[in-house]
Amino acid sequence: AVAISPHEPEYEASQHSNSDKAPCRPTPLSAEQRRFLDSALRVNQAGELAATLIYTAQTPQLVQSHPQLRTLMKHMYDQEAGHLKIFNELLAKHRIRPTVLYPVWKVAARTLGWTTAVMGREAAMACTEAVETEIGDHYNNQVRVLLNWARDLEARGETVSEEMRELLVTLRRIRDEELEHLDHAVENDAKQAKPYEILTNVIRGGCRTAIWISERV
Amino acid sequence: MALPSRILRPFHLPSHLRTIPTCARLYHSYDHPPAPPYAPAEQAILSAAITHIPEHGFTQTSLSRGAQDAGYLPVSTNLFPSGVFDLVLFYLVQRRLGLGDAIATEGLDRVWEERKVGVGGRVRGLVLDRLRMNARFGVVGRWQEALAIMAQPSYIPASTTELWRLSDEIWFLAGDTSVDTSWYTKRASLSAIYAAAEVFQTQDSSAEFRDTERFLDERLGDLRKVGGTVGAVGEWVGYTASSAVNVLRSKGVRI
Amino acid sequence: KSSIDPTEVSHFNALASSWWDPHGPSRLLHLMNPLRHTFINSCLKSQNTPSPSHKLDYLDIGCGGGIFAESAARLSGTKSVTALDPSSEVLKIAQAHQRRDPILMREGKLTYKNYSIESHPIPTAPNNGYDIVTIFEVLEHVSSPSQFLTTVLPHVKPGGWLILSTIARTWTSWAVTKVVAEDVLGIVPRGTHDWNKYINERELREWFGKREGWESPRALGVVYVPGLGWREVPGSEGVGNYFFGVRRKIEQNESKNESRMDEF
Amino acid sequence: LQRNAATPELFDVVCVGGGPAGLSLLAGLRASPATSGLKVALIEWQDLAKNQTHSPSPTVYSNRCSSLTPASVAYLKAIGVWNHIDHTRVQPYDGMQVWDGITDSRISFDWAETASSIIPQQSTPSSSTIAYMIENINLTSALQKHLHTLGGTTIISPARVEGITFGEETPNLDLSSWPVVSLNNGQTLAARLLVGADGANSPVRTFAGIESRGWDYGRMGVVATLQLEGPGRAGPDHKIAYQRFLPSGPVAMLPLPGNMASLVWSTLPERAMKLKSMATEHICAMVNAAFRLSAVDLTYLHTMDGGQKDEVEWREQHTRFKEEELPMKVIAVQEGSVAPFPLKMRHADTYITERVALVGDAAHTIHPLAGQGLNQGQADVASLLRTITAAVETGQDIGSQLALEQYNSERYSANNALLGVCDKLHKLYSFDSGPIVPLRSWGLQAVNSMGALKGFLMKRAAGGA
Amino acid sequence: MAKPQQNCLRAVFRSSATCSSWRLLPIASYRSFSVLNRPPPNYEGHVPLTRVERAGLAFGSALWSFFDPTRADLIAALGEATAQPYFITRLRNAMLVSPTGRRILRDRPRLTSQTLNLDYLRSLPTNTVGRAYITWLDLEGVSPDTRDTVRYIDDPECAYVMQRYRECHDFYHALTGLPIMREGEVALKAFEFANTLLPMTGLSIGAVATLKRPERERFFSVYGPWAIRNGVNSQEVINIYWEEELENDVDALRERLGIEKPPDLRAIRKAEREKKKREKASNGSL
Amino acid sequence: YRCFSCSIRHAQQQTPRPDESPRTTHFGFETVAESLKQSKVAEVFSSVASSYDTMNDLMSLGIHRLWKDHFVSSINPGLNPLIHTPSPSSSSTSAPTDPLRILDIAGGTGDIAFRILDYTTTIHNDSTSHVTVADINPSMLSEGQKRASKSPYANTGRIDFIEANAEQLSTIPSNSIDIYTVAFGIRNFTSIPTALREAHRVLKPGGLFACLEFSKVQNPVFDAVYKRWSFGAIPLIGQVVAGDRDSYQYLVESIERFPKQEEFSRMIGEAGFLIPGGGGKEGEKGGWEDLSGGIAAIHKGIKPAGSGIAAVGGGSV
Repeated sequence: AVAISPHEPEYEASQHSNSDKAPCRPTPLSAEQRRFLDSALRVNQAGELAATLIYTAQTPQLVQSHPQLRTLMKHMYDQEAGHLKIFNELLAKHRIRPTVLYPVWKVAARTLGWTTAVMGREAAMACTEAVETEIGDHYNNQVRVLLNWARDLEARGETVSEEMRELLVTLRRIRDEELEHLDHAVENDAKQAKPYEILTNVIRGGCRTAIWISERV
Repeated sequence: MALPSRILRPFHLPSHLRTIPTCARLYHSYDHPPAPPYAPAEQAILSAAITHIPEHGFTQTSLSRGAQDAGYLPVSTNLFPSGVFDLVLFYLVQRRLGLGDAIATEGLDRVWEERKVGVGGRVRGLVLDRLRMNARFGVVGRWQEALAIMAQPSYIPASTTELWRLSDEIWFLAGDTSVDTSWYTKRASLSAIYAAAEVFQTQDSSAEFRDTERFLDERLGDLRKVGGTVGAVGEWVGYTASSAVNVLRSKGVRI
Repeated sequence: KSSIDPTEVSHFNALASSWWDPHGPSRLLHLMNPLRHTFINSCLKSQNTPSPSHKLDYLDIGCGGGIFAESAARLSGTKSVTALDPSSEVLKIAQAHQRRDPILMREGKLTYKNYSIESHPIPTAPNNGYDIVTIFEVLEHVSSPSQFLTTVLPHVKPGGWLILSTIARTWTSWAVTKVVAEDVLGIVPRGTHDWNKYINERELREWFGKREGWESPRALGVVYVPGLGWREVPGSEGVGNYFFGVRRKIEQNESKNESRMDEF
Repeated sequence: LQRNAATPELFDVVCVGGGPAGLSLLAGLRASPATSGLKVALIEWQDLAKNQTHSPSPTVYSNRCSSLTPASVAYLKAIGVWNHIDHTRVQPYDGMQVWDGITDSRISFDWAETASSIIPQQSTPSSSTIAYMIENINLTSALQKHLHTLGGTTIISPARVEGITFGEETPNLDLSSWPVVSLNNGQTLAARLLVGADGANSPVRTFAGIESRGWDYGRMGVVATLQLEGPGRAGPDHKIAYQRFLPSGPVAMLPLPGNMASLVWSTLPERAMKLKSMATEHICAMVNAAFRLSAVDLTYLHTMDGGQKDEVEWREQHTRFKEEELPMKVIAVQEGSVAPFPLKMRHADTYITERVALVGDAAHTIHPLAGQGLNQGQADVASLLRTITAAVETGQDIGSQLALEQYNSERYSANNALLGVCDKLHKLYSFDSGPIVPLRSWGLQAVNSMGALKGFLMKRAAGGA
Repeated sequence: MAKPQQNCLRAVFRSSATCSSWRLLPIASYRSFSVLNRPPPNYEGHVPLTRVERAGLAFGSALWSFFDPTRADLIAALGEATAQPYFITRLRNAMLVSPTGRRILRDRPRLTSQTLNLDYLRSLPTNTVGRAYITWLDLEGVSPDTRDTVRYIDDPECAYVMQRYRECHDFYHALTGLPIMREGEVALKAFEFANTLLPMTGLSIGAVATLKRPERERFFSVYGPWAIRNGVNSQEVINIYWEEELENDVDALRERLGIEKPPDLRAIRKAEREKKKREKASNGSL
Repeated sequence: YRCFSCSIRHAQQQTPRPDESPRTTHFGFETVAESLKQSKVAEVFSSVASSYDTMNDLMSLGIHRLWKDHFVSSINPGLNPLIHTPSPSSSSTSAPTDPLRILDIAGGTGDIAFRILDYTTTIHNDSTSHVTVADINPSMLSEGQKRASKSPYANTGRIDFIEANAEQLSTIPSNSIDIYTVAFGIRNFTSIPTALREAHRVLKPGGLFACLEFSKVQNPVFDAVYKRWSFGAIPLIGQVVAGDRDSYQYLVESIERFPKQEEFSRMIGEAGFLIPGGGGKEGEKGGWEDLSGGIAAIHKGIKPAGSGIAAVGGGSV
């Protein structure tokens, strides 16, 4: 399960050079598009919250037995906290409802972080690897959908709105940082975790169900 | 998957209620402004009908008078599936959307900036503005009729959703950017407080609704107190839990 | 025939990476280390020579990650420490860890040798042996202890001390070290100890009794209490872990000792 | 090891912060033979030399005082600092009166009386002191003098810590786990053990990535040096400390030599500011009122723009209180000694990480109602000293977590308990109505009447909780 | 207990008298304070009571005054007996909170015919407080000196507060315009209870049971709600410095305090009586 | 073709040759030439005219009476003279005091017409409003006239019967009708869009088009049960009670062929009417009201005032 899904979707949006075309008034988003954006950003916020809490729960245990890990954990935590801040701002700006299960994800993330940390350094890194793969795929799908929209808009001759373009760029950057975490985890021998197969599959399954639920609730 | 969802369909709202004109509650986009909630004809008839409310109240008469003013026939009021409730809902939606304009016109943003009014103060100001709108449109005397209409079982979901949207609008305009569980508790409590204040206003006879204002301040005070206590208890529990864990760690327990 | 037991060496290599992790598998050794020094001090104090001002030379046999060797080198009363361990992997860890402390990097303070005691050069004159020779948690891993001890004895300077710590071969030690420590709690990695190689304190005392030139054997039992760490329990030598110290007599005719070798 | 700008100078112990805790640790290290071999350094941003030449006039007392428990004094004697202290400015007291401002239920500690009734074989009455009032400056200058006599400490002051990073790994020396402190005067010091004694928001704690949890009480502590009308109710040699619990917070009067006394009044922020801005005669009236009048009157007095003095006189005629159980009247306030400071409770998650240890305010900040802030710091230092000595004697690396574990396990739970007790006392006494008020008064009354329990409490307090 | 003995005891006891409401009497001295050796009075005419005596006084005076409401002294005793642990101190604290209240406590003015120049009051313009007070006194034929002195409240200041409340009672009549007949009195007592929370005013609302049916209906429909609403929302009436308000206009004062004037009870009753008379006359003539 | 049923069987036996005449429409499950449909429908109704009510009772177990009552009350016809005094500000074309002109299409037996009249007189005590009942089938009309003569409105001149085809209401001037109702008739029209356009023509601006018609049952389980009932039992009862199985067979089939709710609502919109309740914009469904889970449905449309642009009347928002 090591093959990381292709970073760049096959179609790279043509650089938005056609700003010279008369920027006609962008048509209102269809209800379908708004529903997708609404649930996508809500899920992303929940995911980033979980990621930050996993790292907070893991750090004390790991740092106590492996002091040299402190700088890495801090770096990864700061990046995740940055993502959470971005999504919090987006949710507030676009008046999107946060997930109702907010406290549930907080408890779940902390427990996951703590249990994997107790199981040792490798298990914690394996947990990070599993979570980051899942989140990486999730962001990829979102970026792909947005690219399709952008392509359709350009096909219809309308300019892609600033908002949409910004979202695309942010999602891409965050996805790359998540995959960078993935590489860090693998470097710190996430693969040597004892029950590697079971652990990663359980965690990835857990992430998928969490994402599925958060999209709906 | 198709069969079960189709089986469930009949249990949802009667079809005509689903068409309650709403600005979609989802992703609020700035570059793609949402479509206006009401069709032009409905807009004309309903806004004309509002001018008759002080005289005829929330009744079919106001509606048909409004239709006539808008160049339609009394019978055109069939355009509104739930009849008078649509008028009530239209009034609520217009006032909610009107709040944003009120800030722009009165330059409230600047005023708040200068006086460095916090989010709590802005919420209070917006709630009072909204309550004064009821007075400005001469609806206060008639509002108990509207409450009766809204209390009918089949209209309760629609009216509570509208109340929730109003509280969300107020929190948004007041600049509240919290997006965690407090997002829900804030809107729920503000909805309750606003509804209570509005009911209080219907029987408030004091000049410029001074009593309603005092009532609102008391309720907001209660909310702050309760919020403070809950926050303090939560903070204390969190601290105690983490200090227990720290003590165990200091004793060498590997947690 | 070298006294190295191949299975033992590979076992300690696996342990190497987490040797200095405070909460790792070798935490128990780290916690026991201070008690070793107190025992050594009590032995030194029990005799007037060597005098307290005299700087001591240490020889640590089977030093593993260098837990005892480093601590001995840091002591103010130490001139030099030589530490031997057959496992190259764990010695690399020891040398890597040595570089973390400037005191240990001083000239001649602490030297690691990657071979066993057999290949360590026997001192030419009795007086340039080592003041203190330590064998901690080694005896129970050696295939034939008496043969091993005979090779160690010449390295002790007359008046110097041979200090060792091992585990008594009793029911309680079997229950504690094998069942509880290895299987149940897993604080000690499985396969570390082999119960049959445990040596009782009485056997050691007899063995040294028969040897000429060795006097005033001293022993002290220690017990590990989870949560509180190791505790000295005088008189518990027969139960589990214990320290054993014996001193080499200062005599005119030292040569007599080498000839007598016997097996037991 | 020659030292150029690049390679930092190596130290065994680098202590950041020259407060009572830091100085006492270094004095302890230099004093005890086992650790005298360690190379130690002290970094302090204030100019320590200035304190050394501090020679106060007998009637002027600093408003920053603390009460030292017998345990702390024993420790200071052990490291030989006690005789450097200017004993004429230290005031032991052996009586304490604590009462509830709403119901006036009272508990009084008098060592001589309780000692004789419970523990007959109690040692000589001379150890009947509950605590010693001492100015912080007196303690720190004594510590400095002692450090100076012991020598061997590199004191760098005034110097500010610019940043703390990890050392680098060179082929023959791996300092990657050693914290390197770089100062504003360009000096860099590598510490085998970096001790953070640098106050509540400690840069060392932030470097170590240790979080400090707790909350602000929303109260301000006002300290002041007061002159009373007399040496004390039971004469100059039996001084008594007074503490009254008001809903806005406890007000305490701690005796200083002669007619002087030190005030610690925890109150609401706006009241603290009001108090600071009052004329001295009104401050005296307010302090007298704080010990005598009812909470309602006090609230009103704080709203008045002036004329507190005669208002207090009038209200005193109509309030019933027993003068002999209260502190003597305040007649003057030492110029410029009225100073408010915010009260908060903080506790670090742990006191140690690899090569870092926290002591004193850097590790915990406590509500002053029990006056245990300084004592906790000294107890931390005593425990850390024991830990370092044990490590040195058994040749361990004093910076390793294994060596420092003993300090953390000894002090963390004890400090946590004391922080909890003071916090709960503060919360318990912040009610001014409702069922809790009679309950707590009954409880206080019960404890006061049970000699044994009171004796136990006093020994715990004296023994340095 | 002869007077001289009281004086010498007073010095001893003063130092350990405990009066503040929450204070638990120091256990040692409690046992000694019993009916036999009563501690010295704290002020002129003070009679310290044990709890049992206080309960007995309260119960007895309540019962008796119910059956014979004219006994004003019993009502006064009931007031003092029940006010002690919490209520009078609450009222005193309410005065301590407001500046005018503190001025009253400091000056301790008394409202008697000597202190008030009744003739001057009569010369005041009609709608002033003083004039309303004096016309009301003349109308009811009552004089300001008929108030009893306070005896059973321990704290001297609290005693003065009770005395002040008692003397201002007539001003409350003037302020609210409620007549002295039983219905008016009950309505005013309801207003005072809502405002000062003294138990005696609360208990005397019980007298509404003795009213006739139309009066009772009128109380529960008009005057009761008016009393509660105004009593709670308006400022503490105990804090009015009546001596300084004499010249002010009654309505302006009422406005300042936030009290609505109740419907004029006397007019209603007069109208009712004529109606009844006319009815009797009409069916009589049939 | 004397008996109607044999003609159908004859048609079915013919192999369904692609009919060369260009315009065909459906007749039940058959496709027939448009011109032929009208005569066939006329035949069906003439044979069932007498037992029309029994037929409807059977088709809907008697609920159709409730549907019709609900239909009329939801339209809420009638101008209460007290309330509707002419308001000077209104710029409506017809002065409100003119009597309400109501056209009931395919209402042969006058079911809807009498209910409307009862409603206007009792609820709004408006005794001036006038109902014109139009139907293509003379026998249904005569049945209606028989009933009208017995009803209280016999000689009040408030009801008259005309024979007209819904797709060419030549006798009715444009913009003259306030309310255009059609109950259970529209599914028999040959071309629904033309009927709708005709309705749009005759209605005054702001006039109301209201249609009550059998429709598609929403809940699939309920739908399955209802289909078995309508295809199995009804023709059988028709045979037993009215002795005419084929007419009932046609009626049941025509229900099945009638466009579903969303589609019919869209057709009304396309005919130029305003659809109540958001008009299906924004992907929101709306514009009709299901009765008894969708067995029947009420569709409404308002003719926009002015030339399609909503005349801005009344106070601005």
